[in-house]
Amino acid sequence: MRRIGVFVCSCGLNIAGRVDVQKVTDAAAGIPGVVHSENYKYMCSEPGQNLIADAIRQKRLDGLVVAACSPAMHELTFRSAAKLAGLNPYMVQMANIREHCSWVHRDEEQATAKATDIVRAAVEKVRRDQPLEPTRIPLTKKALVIGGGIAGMQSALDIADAGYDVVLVEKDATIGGRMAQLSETFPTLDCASCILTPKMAEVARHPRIQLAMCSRVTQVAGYVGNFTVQITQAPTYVDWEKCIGCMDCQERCPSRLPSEFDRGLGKRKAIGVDFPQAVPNRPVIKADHCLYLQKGRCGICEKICPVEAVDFQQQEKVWEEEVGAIIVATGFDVLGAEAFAEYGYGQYPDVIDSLAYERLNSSSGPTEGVIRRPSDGEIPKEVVFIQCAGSRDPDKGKAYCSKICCMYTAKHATLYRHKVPDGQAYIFYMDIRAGGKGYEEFVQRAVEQDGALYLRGRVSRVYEEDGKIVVKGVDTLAGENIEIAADLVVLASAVTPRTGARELAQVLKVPADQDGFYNEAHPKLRPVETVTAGVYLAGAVAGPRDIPEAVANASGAAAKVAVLFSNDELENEPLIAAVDESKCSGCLWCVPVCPFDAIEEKELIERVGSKEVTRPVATVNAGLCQGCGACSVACRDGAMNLKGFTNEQILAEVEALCLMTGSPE
Amino acid sequence: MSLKNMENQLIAEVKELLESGKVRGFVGFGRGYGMAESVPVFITDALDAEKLVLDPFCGMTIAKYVLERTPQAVGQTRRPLGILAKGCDGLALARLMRDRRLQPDDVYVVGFNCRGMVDAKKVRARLGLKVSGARLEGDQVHFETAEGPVTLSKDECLLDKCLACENPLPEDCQVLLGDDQDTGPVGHRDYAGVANLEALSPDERYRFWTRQFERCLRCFACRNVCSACNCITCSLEDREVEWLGKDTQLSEQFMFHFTRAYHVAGRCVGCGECERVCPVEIPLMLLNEKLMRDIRDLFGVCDPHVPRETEPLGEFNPEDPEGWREEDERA
Amino acid sequence: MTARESARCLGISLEELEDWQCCGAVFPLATDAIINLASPFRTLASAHQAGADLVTLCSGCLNVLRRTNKLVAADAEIRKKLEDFVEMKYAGERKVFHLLEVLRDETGFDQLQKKVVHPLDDVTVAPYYGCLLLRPAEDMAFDHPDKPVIMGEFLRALGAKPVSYPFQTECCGSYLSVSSVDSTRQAASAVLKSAQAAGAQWLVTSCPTCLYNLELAAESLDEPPRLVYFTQLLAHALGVDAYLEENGALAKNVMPEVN
Amino acid sequence: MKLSRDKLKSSFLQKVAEMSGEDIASCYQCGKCSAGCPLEAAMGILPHRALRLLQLGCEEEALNFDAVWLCASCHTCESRCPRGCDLSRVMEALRMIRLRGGQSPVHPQEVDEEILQRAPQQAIVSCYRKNIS
Repeated sequence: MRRIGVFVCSCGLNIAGRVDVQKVTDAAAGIPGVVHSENYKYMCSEPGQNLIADAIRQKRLDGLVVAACSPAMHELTFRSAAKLAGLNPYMVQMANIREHCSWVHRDEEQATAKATDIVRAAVEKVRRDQPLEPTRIPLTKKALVIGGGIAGMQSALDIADAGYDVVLVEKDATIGGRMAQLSETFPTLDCASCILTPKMAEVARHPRIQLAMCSRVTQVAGYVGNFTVQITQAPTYVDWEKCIGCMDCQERCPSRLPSEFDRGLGKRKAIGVDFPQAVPNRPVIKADHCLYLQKGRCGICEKICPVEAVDFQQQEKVWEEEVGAIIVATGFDVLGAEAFAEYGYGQYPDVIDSLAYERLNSSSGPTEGVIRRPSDGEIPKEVVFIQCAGSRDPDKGKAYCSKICCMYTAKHATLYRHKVPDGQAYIFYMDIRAGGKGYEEFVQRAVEQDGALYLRGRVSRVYEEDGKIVVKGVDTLAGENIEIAADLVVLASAVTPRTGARELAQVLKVPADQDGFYNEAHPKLRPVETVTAGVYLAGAVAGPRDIPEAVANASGAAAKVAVLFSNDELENEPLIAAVDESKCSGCLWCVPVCPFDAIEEKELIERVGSKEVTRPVATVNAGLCQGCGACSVACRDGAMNLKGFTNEQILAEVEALCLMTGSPE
Repeated sequence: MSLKNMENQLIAEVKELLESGKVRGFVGFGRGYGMAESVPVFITDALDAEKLVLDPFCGMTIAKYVLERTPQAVGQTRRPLGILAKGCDGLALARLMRDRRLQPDDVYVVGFNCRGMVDAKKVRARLGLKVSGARLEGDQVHFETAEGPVTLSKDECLLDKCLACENPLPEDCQVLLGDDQDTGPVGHRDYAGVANLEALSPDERYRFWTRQFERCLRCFACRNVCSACNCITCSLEDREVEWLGKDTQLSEQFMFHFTRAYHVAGRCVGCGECERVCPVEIPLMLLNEKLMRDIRDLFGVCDPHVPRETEPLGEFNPEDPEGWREEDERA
Repeated sequence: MTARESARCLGISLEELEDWQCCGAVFPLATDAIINLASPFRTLASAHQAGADLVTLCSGCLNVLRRTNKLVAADAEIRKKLEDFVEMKYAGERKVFHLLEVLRDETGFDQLQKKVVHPLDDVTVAPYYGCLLLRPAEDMAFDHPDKPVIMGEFLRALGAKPVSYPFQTECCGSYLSVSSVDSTRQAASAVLKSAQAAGAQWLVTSCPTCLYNLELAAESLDEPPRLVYFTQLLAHALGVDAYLEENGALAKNVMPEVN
Repeated sequence: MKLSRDKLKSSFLQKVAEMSGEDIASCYQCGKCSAGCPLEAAMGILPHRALRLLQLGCEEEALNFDAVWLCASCHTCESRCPRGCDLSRVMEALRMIRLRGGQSPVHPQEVDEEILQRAPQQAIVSCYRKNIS
């Protein structure tokens, strides 16, 4: 017979305000098998935990029910306390009388009765709990970082500096990501390149970082500590081993195309780099625009290359890497503002998005840092910035706030005034969200010192008239409609996940929200983890982030990886599914319902009469199983059970609840 | 081709199969105790092939008989067992294979294009006569009775499952008897019973099912005959976990029938055997059809009774929205 | 008249609905103003009885009928009330088209082009959509609410040169021309000026109220674009107007001369 | 202006919400409706103010908001609104409440004869429907 202790927490007034904790404690004492029952104001506090430890020792308890909050909150706390006192941590059961009871009920008598029933059910479960031991699995101390922007680079550097190898996969030909496109950064206005390019160089020469450029992660198998990752590298048509980066090829290439890096404002060559500071400083051929690859003519680059590095025959390359942890840092895109025809984006060349404006500002950009409008190269004297272009717009755009636009728009207006002192910047805004350190001051400086005129309201129409871009908006503070004949209009388009982020989420088995941003394991307490163990998030993949946040995030994720790698073996959560092979009929309906691909078929050899026969049964991969229980629900013959939550235990709980002895008449 | 001709072809075929050792045995129908009744037979001797019959009374779905005689079950070498299969047997065999209780080479299927089978109960009720034989012709069935020939329309005398049958020809047969002309559906599943049931108020429905389940003897015949109920150990007889109490309280009766229905939900092939074998005539197909229709409507599966590789209730899809979407709630 | 003859010329058979009545001119926006739906409902139900879909030549009618049709199909409660009131059964079975849609989807603008006998040789025409054809976009599903193309394509088929100008989807002031002439004049002038600035010689519309409002505004402008109804252009291009003239049709139907 | 719970939960607000079918609280006063309104100049007060007055529970002010008579139901506001709120329906609700209360800005006998002669039927019918109870 189990010796069970019940510990009822008042949680200050959180529970005691609605539930008569003493009554619950007394009722618990009467349940068969309960040899100890007490309550305390804060069971999770140190004195509270000591009460539990003392009781375990003195009363030789071998099962605990802690009637308190949600297991998500403190199950780990009480398991650790039990373990310290010598009890198997899996002999602890939380009875959630806070979220499930005191917080959602008004009537004290009924709430008390319900709390008692919840405790009774938990006792019945603990009575059937079995001590569980974690299994141990080896791990590969090498990390994969997906995305070579500022977040990915930071993660890679931190992990590499901690002494572990990193594979950094980047889809483009250079690392640097979005930040490489920026001119200056808020709120300090230091130049993005000045702080980014040294980091890029550091990543490139770090002996523990292996770069996989022009590459994508196409398959992921395995589980935390033991992932097998397939990487697919697109052909660059240049042998980077041979190439010395002289860029003669770029110089001589006759084919030009709009530069994606410059948001279409400038041109690039069919062979070459995105920008002069690219890392690695190696050219690629854009196959769609290469005269040789398209029409079989030209081939100048091949002829003039001093080291014969051009290789038109190069093929896609696919290889596998074994890694123990994965950090996703795929960053963001901006919403195609074409959805907002009223802003004239795509229709008028002088309506551009904010990334394009960054390129206009950049000294390595198409105008070498002079603000010129795209249509005729004139210096614009009246510039209108439209914030929330697609953000906070559930009807046609995105419901969420893109978070970074308020700040970069203030920066844009400031930089504009610095470069065009006699120009005027107008900013249509909804609310200014400047919550970071020095942010509010920065916005105020844009208003007071740099003369940005903030207009509180949205723009409804943008159209061309007499060579000007007419912007019709409103200033709701004045209660007046506003019309501005502008030279340039800049849209702060909504931040969205990178194209392809959803597909990658499926490959990684990480859930994403409706907008395609990846979900954190817990939005507050586990912001850089995902529900898939061993997969971490850094930067804008989980939502709009500015640079300091993305970097902090990236270091956080790297720290999680370093902690993981500090173990020589991994302890596996024992609360996983297990198959009773004698009952398993081998239908394997559990396989397709498993979100983690943790169930496989195995051949079971059995004796029937005098003969040996084989039959298929299910088997659970302990490394992959996350204990979600979907398989045990799909299993008709009851062969699949989740340890710690067996069918028998759950039925016992249900039965205890059905008695409803705690209920008032 | 008439059933009589197919019967001759069947006998010749089975004789050859057994003589050549291609099959270990054969499951088909033989003459029953009364004249208008054919019962399953299992033969292993080529000489017994003559005992096989194929007439309008071979309505039972016999696929599950194979299960107890698979190589796994009897510990024998992998030599297939022959079976005579109508459309519903074909679906039942597919069910067993999808549930991996049967390998394709465990069976040797002799199929035929079934144009519907006679419901002996309906005939008795309608004619009240001793029927000695029957012949299908178009939409009609001609009976030989002690008082001379009588003709009924198919609607009046076929099994319910045949009137709802859209898959009369078994797929994946090794041999097909007759020629496969006129392979269109015999009937159509219109879920009329489900609609009637849904027209009742929740209270009326509760009373209806109470009246039905009260009668249950918990004989398990419905489970035993069902090709979708094919677990090695039935969870309802689990000794460690008492899913189902042994007493005959109404709540336990409900528990039994709901569990049965949910365990076959999305997997029922609509053969109607459960209802046919029920000694107290509980309309179990009504429950099965309700779930079938819901699966059809909720998951957009047009033929929920046909086993398929990925089943709507047996799949994890990361695209599934978390929680309910507004549209779902409205629908 | 112009439309019917043009349609005949294109092989579309249009039948005038017997005993037709006004659609009510505006779609009632208050959720409880069901009575105002009775008249469009009756029109739709009559068309259903006659076994035909409805074609309108007017943006306003299209707006009212199409929205009523959608509402009736979607809202059983309102449908029941209307059915009881009008004593006709109708559940949104029929479709409501604008003639432009019929020309685009049934005839095809390329086929229309082949039938043109008097091409509007390179006259620059400003298509004017206004509100009712396009908005609310979800109900009307007529064309892109901000970047519509159908009239431009129509004009091109007739040999004209459509001009693009920012005010093509702005409101002309609508029925305010009866109660508040000045505000209409202002709104309609903005449209005309915008078309004028884009170099339009003519401006084409598909709504009588728009036409009227624009005519009012044109009075106070120097050399405003000529205002025409789209069916007039159609009839002229197809050479139907000569026929109409012979049959003593109204002078109003006849095309203005090109400047 | 004094605010109170009673004011913010009045039956009048309920009525406007029901008649318009729109969620008044969804408006965050970005003014995009006003910025695009083709008749805003004639209205004098920007139309988004109507929603604000309702959010503040100002029954009297909302019912004196004469810009409602100048709304042409052109739905430009609706097509621009990021919150999917149809201001023209709210305008109609306010208009209907006033019409049903016996107010009418237009009197058939006072309409200019010349307008009645020239204007198309459609315009006249529409105007009467919107402005006469």
